[in-house]
Amino acid sequence: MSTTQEIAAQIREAAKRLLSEGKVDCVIGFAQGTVPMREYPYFAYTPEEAENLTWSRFCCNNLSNFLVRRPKGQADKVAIVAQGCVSRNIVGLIKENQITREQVYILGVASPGMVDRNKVQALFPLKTITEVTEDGDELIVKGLGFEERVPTKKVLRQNCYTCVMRNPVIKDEMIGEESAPTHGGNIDKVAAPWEKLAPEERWAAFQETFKDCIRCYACRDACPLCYCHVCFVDEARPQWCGKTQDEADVATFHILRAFHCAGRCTDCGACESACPVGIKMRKLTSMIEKDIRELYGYTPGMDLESQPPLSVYKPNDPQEFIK
Amino acid sequence: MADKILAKDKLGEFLGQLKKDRQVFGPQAVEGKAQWAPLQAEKDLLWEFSNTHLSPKDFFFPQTECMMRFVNQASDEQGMIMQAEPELKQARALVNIRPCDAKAMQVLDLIFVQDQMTDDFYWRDKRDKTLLVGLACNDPCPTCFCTSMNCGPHSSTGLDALLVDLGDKLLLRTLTDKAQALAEGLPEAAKADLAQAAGLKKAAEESITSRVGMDQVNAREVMDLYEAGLWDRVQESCLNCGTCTYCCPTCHCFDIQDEVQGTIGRRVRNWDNCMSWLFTVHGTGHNPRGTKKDRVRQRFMHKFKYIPMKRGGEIGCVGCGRCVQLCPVNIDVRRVVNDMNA
Amino acid sequence: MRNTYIPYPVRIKKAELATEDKQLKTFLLEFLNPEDAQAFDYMPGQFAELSVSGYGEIPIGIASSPTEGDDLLFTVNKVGHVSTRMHNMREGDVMGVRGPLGNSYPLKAMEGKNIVIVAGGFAVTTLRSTMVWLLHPDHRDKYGDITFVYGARTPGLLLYGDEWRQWQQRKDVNCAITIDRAVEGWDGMVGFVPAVCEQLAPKPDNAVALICGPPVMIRFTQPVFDKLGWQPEQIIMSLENRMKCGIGICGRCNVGPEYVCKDGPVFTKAQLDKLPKEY
Amino acid sequence: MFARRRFAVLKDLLEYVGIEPGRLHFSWISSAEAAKFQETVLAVTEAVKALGPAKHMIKDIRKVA
Repeated sequence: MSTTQEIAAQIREAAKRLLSEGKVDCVIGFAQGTVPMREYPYFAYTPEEAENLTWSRFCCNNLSNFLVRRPKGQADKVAIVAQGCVSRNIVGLIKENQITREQVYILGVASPGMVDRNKVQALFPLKTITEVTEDGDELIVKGLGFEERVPTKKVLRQNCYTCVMRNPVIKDEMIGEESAPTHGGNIDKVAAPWEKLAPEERWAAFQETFKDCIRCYACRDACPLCYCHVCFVDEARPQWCGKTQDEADVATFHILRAFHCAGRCTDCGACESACPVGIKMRKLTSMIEKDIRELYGYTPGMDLESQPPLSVYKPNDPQEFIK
Repeated sequence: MADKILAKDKLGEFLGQLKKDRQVFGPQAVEGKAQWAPLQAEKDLLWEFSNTHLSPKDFFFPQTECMMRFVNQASDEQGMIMQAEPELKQARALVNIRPCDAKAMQVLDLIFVQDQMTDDFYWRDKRDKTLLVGLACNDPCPTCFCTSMNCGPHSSTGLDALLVDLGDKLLLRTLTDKAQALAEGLPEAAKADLAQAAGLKKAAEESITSRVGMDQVNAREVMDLYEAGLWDRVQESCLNCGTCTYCCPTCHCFDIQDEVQGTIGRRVRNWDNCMSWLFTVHGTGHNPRGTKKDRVRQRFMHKFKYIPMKRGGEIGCVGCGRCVQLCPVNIDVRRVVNDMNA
Repeated sequence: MRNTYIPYPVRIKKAELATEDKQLKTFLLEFLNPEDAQAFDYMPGQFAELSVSGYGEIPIGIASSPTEGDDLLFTVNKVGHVSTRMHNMREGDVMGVRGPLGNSYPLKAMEGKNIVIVAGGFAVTTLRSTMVWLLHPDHRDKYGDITFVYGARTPGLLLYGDEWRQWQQRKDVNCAITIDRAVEGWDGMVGFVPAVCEQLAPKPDNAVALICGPPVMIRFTQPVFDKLGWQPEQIIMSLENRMKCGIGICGRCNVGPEYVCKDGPVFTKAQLDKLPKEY
Repeated sequence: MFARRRFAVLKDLLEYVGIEPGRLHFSWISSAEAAKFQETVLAVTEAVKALGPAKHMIKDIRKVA
């Protein structure tokens, strides 16, 4: 397997080539962030700018998000660095008629599994981490007054352990080699964690999970599914959802947002990575996707052909609950 | 008043005195993060932490705050008349607030209380009734840039008292009349203590290597900065979420809404933010800040150009670095301001 | 310390549809407490937050003049939640008023000058206030020639007919009321406001112009004044932006460093030329 | 028929977060089925009454903030 540093070099080469040949106007990838474990979405318009592109286990944003929110008239043909989940979201955006396949040149890459910076921080409570670098299968974590090595596979994002497709499902060019499709985890074993709870315990678990929400909507804004110009939570007439910190208002937002993503979520984890207070909203979304798999046998974004599960029906769909 | 020495084994008495007629809050380790919480036991109070995860502005400007109430019955004329929500009943103290956050509250005073008409009842009530006991930073973070923002790791602006951790003891510097009583009966600091505190201050200031320049931002005209090319790049990765504004100790935008349930009603204000498309949209659909670029630019221009112009050079940023740490796409305010200053 | 977010209670003394399209309704509001009327000390150009419990607040320019007594006049366009509710309220209903807010037209600085007032459509409200104030016997002598140009699409969309018909009779006002297209029964002027301004060709010497109207009117009126030699310092405009607090805190109405609700809504064109066009 | 799929997911989601199943009912009723409509409304009312007042997703604006 290539290291992420090797992949990064190949991404830069491909980007320089595409830009200098005029094949694309812009390459969307990642550049190294100014704080540890936070690479950021970067837009390279020239071969020189392509030098800033990088690739690592700290690339936690879903870049397909930037395909739908681009200002009109800016860079019509773009290349994008896409691992498995991101490519599946691109498929979703094509199916939902947000973009066309021709608009986007996909630089496919196998996902190494991304690091959960909250997990790393939790290993060093209240300490200031100043630098984290990858060294093979380990992270070297440096901070004020300490330096330690941490096995990378201990601190990956939860969604990465149970990823069902690390390789891009569509691509124009593969960077590096394909990897094993999964990390070995079984999503059905860990999805929907509150199903194990008694019905009367579930609400408390739900409240506990979302209690720190500050309603910044980073989860929504980081999500490539949430491209509505005016989100239901912002609608004023009628106002579907109160704007306060009351638990009912917060719960309404999260339940409805999760529901709007039903049958579309690729479990990319961008929402959890974006959250400034560390909320695990996958406890909600993973249940819905599991339900969709069980009811309709569908996993979002795996191919361009299959029909989105909530836009079709079968005469024999389950309906025991309807009287 | 001369600086005093508070031995760490006398801390219980010190906090006890504070608690006598106040509710006391302090940074504590909650789920591995430094967070503000009511102080139950002395041992819970943190002394070694960079800063609290979120800012303490919500003590004065809660994210959701009821402003007034009414009886929701149009037929009852008196009922439809607004009644102000009662004032804060108990005084409070925030212990071990960092100097940057105290400075931020002072900056916000300039915005919430300007003159007879612009005198925010709710803000002022809570400010007047809250004592701020600061804890100087001896180990600033790599993301800190307070020294570039009219502030510093041992700054006392906005505080009622400042504590400096000298290891086995604390140096107590009282700064306002409100805090005088805290120093009563404590021994005066010796020359060596003062020298140690001065040394810690110097070392802390020197350890802050992030520099942000403001001279050109101050010198350039509004339209020159507004039309600068940098905004096209700054806005690109922005998600237009509210993280930076909600974690920021000086961001203060809000929305006001009425809520009714049957025969009761209230007017409530909630934090709002300039990143939101809805923030400025007119009833007609016209939006003066309709693009992401407009909104991203607004936030930085507001903090670093508009507020200094209007508030005698005070900056709408104290360099706490929270937005640098928490922005999901790493839009680094230090980089943006340095670009503005270029 | 007074809580400046709490509205003064007022009663709707009169509520009348003001235009044929039923979009505009004019409300005369009476303070429930005389001391509140005393405290509400305003000048033409200022606005207030009209407050309806359970619905919210909307910023509306004050159309009455302080020379007309304690009652306040507002004309409300039915566009949103609060304004729609107000259109359904009846005479006798109780609501709230918070203000006065913002700055006013610089009437003191305008003394001794010729005054040109240009209004288009619904934006005439605070200019009605200004006209009433200027024409009051205590004030008229302090100003030179007064020209009032006011246009709307149709006669039925012109506001404040009782007032401008009186002004048309006065010798000390040059009053030009115009509609966009000729219609039966209208024997007044016909033509767009910018064209009328061009005909009247007001001289810039020792003069001030107050211009309020829809963006399209402003866009075409501006060059007319430029051609006549008017300087940006002589042209005064009033801005509208979305507002909530009305007292310069909540952060949404600013145009550059200036808060429309507190530093405005009245600005000279010279000021606006140096600010972003965020309005 | 599309709605059937969406309701199936919604129902499971609400149960998953702890909203009692008896508070959410689905029924196919045509505009010609007045009697079924009446029966269903009665049945739903009974079921919800039996559960008592809702405990979750209740906002009380009387609370301080």
